[in-house]
Amino acid sequence: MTLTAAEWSAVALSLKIGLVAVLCTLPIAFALAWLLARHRFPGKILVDALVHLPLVLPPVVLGWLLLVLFSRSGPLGAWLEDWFGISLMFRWTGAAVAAGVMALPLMVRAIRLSLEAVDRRLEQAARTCGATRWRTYLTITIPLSLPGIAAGAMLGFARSVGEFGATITFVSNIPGETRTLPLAIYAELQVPGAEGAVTRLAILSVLLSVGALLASEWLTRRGRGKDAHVL
Amino acid sequence: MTLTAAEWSAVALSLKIGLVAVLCTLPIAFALAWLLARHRFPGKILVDALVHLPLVLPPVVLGWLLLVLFSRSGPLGAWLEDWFGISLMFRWTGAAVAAGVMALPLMVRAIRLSLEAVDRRLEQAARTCGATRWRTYLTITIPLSLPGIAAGAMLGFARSVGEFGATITFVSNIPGETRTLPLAIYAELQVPGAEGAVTRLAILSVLLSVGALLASEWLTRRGRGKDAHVL
Amino acid sequence: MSFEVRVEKRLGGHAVAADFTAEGPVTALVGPSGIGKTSILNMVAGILGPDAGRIVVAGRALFDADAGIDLPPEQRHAGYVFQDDRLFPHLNVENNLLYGQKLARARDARIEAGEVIALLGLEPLLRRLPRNLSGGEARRVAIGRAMLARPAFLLLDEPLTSLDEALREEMLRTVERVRDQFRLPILYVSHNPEEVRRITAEVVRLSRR
Amino acid sequence: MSFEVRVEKRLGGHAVAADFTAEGPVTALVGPSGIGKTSILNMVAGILGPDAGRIVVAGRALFDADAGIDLPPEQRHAGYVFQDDRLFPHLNVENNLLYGQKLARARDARIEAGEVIALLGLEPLLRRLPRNLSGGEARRVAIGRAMLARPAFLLLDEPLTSLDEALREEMLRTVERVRDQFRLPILYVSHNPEEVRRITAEVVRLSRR
Amino acid sequence: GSGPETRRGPLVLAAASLQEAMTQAADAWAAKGHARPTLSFAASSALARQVLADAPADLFLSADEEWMEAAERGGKLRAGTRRPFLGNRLVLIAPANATPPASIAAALSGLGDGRLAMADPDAVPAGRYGKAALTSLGLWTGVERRIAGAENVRAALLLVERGDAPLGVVYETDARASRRVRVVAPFPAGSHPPIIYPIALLAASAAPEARGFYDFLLSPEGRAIFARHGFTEPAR
Ligand SMILES: Nc1ncnc2c1ncn2[C@@H]1O[C@H](COP(=O)(O)OP(=O)(O)OP(=O)(O)O)[C@@H](O)[C@H]1O
Ligand SMILES: Nc1ncnc2c1ncn2[C@@H]1O[C@H](COP(=O)(O)OP(=O)(O)OP(=O)(O)O)[C@@H](O)[C@H]1O
Ligand SMILES: [Mg+2]
Ligand SMILES: [Mg+2]
Repeated sequence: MTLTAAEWSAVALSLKIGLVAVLCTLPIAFALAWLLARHRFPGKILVDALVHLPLVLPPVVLGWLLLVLFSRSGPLGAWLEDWFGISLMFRWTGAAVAAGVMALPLMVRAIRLSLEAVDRRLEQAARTCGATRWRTYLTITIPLSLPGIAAGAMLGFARSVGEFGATITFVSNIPGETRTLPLAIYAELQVPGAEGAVTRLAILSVLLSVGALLASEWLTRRGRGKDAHVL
Repeated sequence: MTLTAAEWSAVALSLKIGLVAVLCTLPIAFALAWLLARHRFPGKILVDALVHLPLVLPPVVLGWLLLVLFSRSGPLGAWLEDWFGISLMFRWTGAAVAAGVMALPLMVRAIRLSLEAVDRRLEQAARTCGATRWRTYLTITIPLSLPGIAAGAMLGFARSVGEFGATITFVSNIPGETRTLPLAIYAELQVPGAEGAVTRLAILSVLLSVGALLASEWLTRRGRGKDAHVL
Repeated sequence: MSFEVRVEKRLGGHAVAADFTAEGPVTALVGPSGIGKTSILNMVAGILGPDAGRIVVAGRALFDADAGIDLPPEQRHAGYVFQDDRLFPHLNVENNLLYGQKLARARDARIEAGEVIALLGLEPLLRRLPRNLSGGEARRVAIGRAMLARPAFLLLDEPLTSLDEALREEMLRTVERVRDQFRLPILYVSHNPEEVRRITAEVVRLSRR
Repeated sequence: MSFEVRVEKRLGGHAVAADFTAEGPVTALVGPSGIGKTSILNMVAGILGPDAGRIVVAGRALFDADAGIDLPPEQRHAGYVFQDDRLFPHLNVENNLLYGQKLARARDARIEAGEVIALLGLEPLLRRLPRNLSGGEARRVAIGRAMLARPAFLLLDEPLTSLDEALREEMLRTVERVRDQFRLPILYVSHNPEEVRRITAEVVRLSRR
Repeated sequence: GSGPETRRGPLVLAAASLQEAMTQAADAWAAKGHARPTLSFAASSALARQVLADAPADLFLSADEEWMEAAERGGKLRAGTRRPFLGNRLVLIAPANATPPASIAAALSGLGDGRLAMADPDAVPAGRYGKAALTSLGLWTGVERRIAGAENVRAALLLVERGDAPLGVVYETDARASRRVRVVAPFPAGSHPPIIYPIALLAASAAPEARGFYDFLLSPEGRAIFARHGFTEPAR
């Protein structure tokens, strides 16, 4: 299977956007998961609901919300523009933001499940051994929740690779900049008789995520291994 | 906020389709999670990849695949028609199938994470107490993986409520039959200046899933409670 | 002949082996830490598969590599007090205690739930979850669960750990009663020579070769 | 004055309370199962907050409800052998043993890793994960980890459980050495009167009121 | 409301851009005492695929000829019922509050680093017409790299409404429906292939009044409803 330049570009973009989205969302997702797993506070159910929002709302609505927030006249967009000279509109960075937002609920849930399964008594043991709260997170909590972190990263990456509605609504379909695999597939789907091209692109998507799957399995297995001080 | 009849119908449909999708997918998701968590077999990575497919592929492609499979002339559609006289085309049942398929990867992952965290030694203890393999699943494994089952059901329900692309592609956008909240939102988005109606519908989606969130929290808490023989 | 155990098992780099035949009702299994006592109990209970050998308890073959016999744990009817308790964390004390009893087809109700609960002083704890128990309380629940599973024989892995003097005495007397009254075969692991001396004269000593 | 403990704590429906001042290096804490020995050790270690009271160890106030003192566990410098081991499941034996040592700013290296490992016979196990250890092996790692955390005092909750006679003797001698040579204050929970008698004359007996 | 099972109206699959006009037409038909047609709006591509998969529907209104052609080739249309139904015009739009440029060429040359919003020029019908028009006007190479390809015309309209794109290419019907955009200039009719919305009865059609509704839509009364929304007579 040889790829056209346009197909290559879509694959490379999907990979780049998926990786950036997952890596940037991971700390946020961990912080939220930790907040939800470990703390009780007024309005917790609201935070929880907010985290699920991107799952519940149709992607197009999410894309529209992002557009409203990040367009030059939007509150966040104006701020980004004024302070950092950054604009997400029509840029691959905007696509990464869309993908990250869509991946967030999946990542938070997976990490939260693992965090809730961590035996708090082991953290207490670490504290009595002299580890500060932070040190305990780094050396005990995070390694023990590695299965959830890996699963979350995997789900998030897969979701990013499949993300369509929010992306096209937020940053449009610009070849080489925001035309990821799903957007390329969409374009092909609009034309009768392009089923062959659609199939090729779909197979590329699947291959990308099989790669991610293997990486996450490897990560989980390594985490269970002998010398797993992750940091 | 008073709702129009059309809005009510979309809410009721979304709720019905979400519940049916989650309830019917749950046993399949559990079986797959169990297979992936507890067994090694050749082709495991393939099964794993297949489970992730609905996440990775753009929903429209999934919808098209479902259309091809379940149309009257399609392999599964012909079989359902011949043997059971059932057709999913343009029916709410088809929308539930689409929602279930899209929810599957999320449910499998969450359940799998919890299953992998279950201490196998407790299952051994149950066996020595006289519980058969099946009895052990019912009384030990399933209750102990309840957090993952609840989280999976929650994620799956939220995903069902937000499902758009696969649904409209597979079963069209038929008021009262397949026009769920996201499809109703899509319809409103076709009308310039209907942001108000879109917002109302989006809020309804969010309320639906906050309900589901509360239900799943309750289920998890109950599972940790005192008398949690679930079956 | 209560126990006939001849097994071999490789665990990691380590080899566990035993070969003994015990006549009396109670057989003590002693030996240095890490020699394989728990592994042998696990093999008798059916949750660890021997590489080779034969296990017969009270005339019933539970495992025989040559004859292809390997009964699943639930058909071996062991009452096993695990070294690490293994209480079911989602069930309260009462449901932990009754877990095995509920499952056994009323084979024989020689050991009564009420009696065991009273003996172990567990009444005030029946509604508690295992995570809220002290070490000795959890130990007592583990003992109670094993006794109430209507066992055909008992596997006790250092059963008196974490118990105070009074409870220890009570438990020893109970083991003696089970030994004398019901004549259930008992395989008893302990590091306490005094305990062993009191309960049986039949001691199997495992040692490194 | 090694320990000054005056605490109260409600746990579920149960109230744990203690009030004692100990002079000697080793203080034994005894009492029936479920009376609150482990809870008191947890309060001294700083992982369970007393409702009221005051805890002073070797002249250092770790907790004082009235003065608003409540040092976090990592600043209390306890060497705590938990009743239930609590080994870190993702770290091998070596990293479990060195976990505390790595964290302590070389306060004093009186207790050497090599020495502890040899004493506890852990060399062959250094690369093992906790889940592959026998009960007694895990116990030894827990003891080693506490001793190597460069503790200012020791909390030992039935430390000799699951150890065979020879290891028990070895460990008792080690405790005696720590007592005599390093003069670390030790709070020692045990159900074995003989063990207690050998190690100290200063016994705090908790009982139900 | 819809009638009982026995009086079920026809099921109409219609391109999403026809939604408002089509809904009014269905209302008008129902007002005459007929069972109200059930309307399903989606992208023409999705609807055509459903037609090709033997969907149990009665009428198909596509936003372009290609998908209708595909349905006909698949044998899914009732013979002789495929008709060009509506036409439309392509216009260049700008936000209502922007200063009006003189012409299409002037507007596009002032684009700067702004974006020209239009439906995907390689895929979506409106985008393909737009690309053809810009090409024949000799403007395409100048703006090719400034295109923001939207999912559909309405999404392109949204970008201009919000001012995120200073210019957009949409159908006249869309431009008229929004108060927040202003037409800079229409594209000359000859600059792109004629815009045609075809209609056809489906071979699978079983609803008794499908033919009646089809005839109503094609009647002067029916066409008048669509004309009020800016649709034109299709070019022959
Ligand atoms: N999964 C495993 N992999 C490798 N080695 C194992 C595994 N399980 C147990 N072992 C080793 O097998 C040996 C026997 O373990 P076992 O638990 O049977 O000892 P034990 O006699 O019960 O000791 P103790 O008195 O300390 O409880 C030990 O050396 C232990 O480290
Ligand atoms: N989280 C909890 N909720 C309710 N009760 C608790 C909780 N934790 C401990 N307890 C109770 O507090 C009491 C003291 O427990 P603790 O573990 O301190 O006892 P102990 O003296 O160490 O007993 P043992 O010798 O059996 O280990 C016990 O009755 C126990 O059931
Ligand atoms: Mg053992
Ligand atoms: Mg205790």
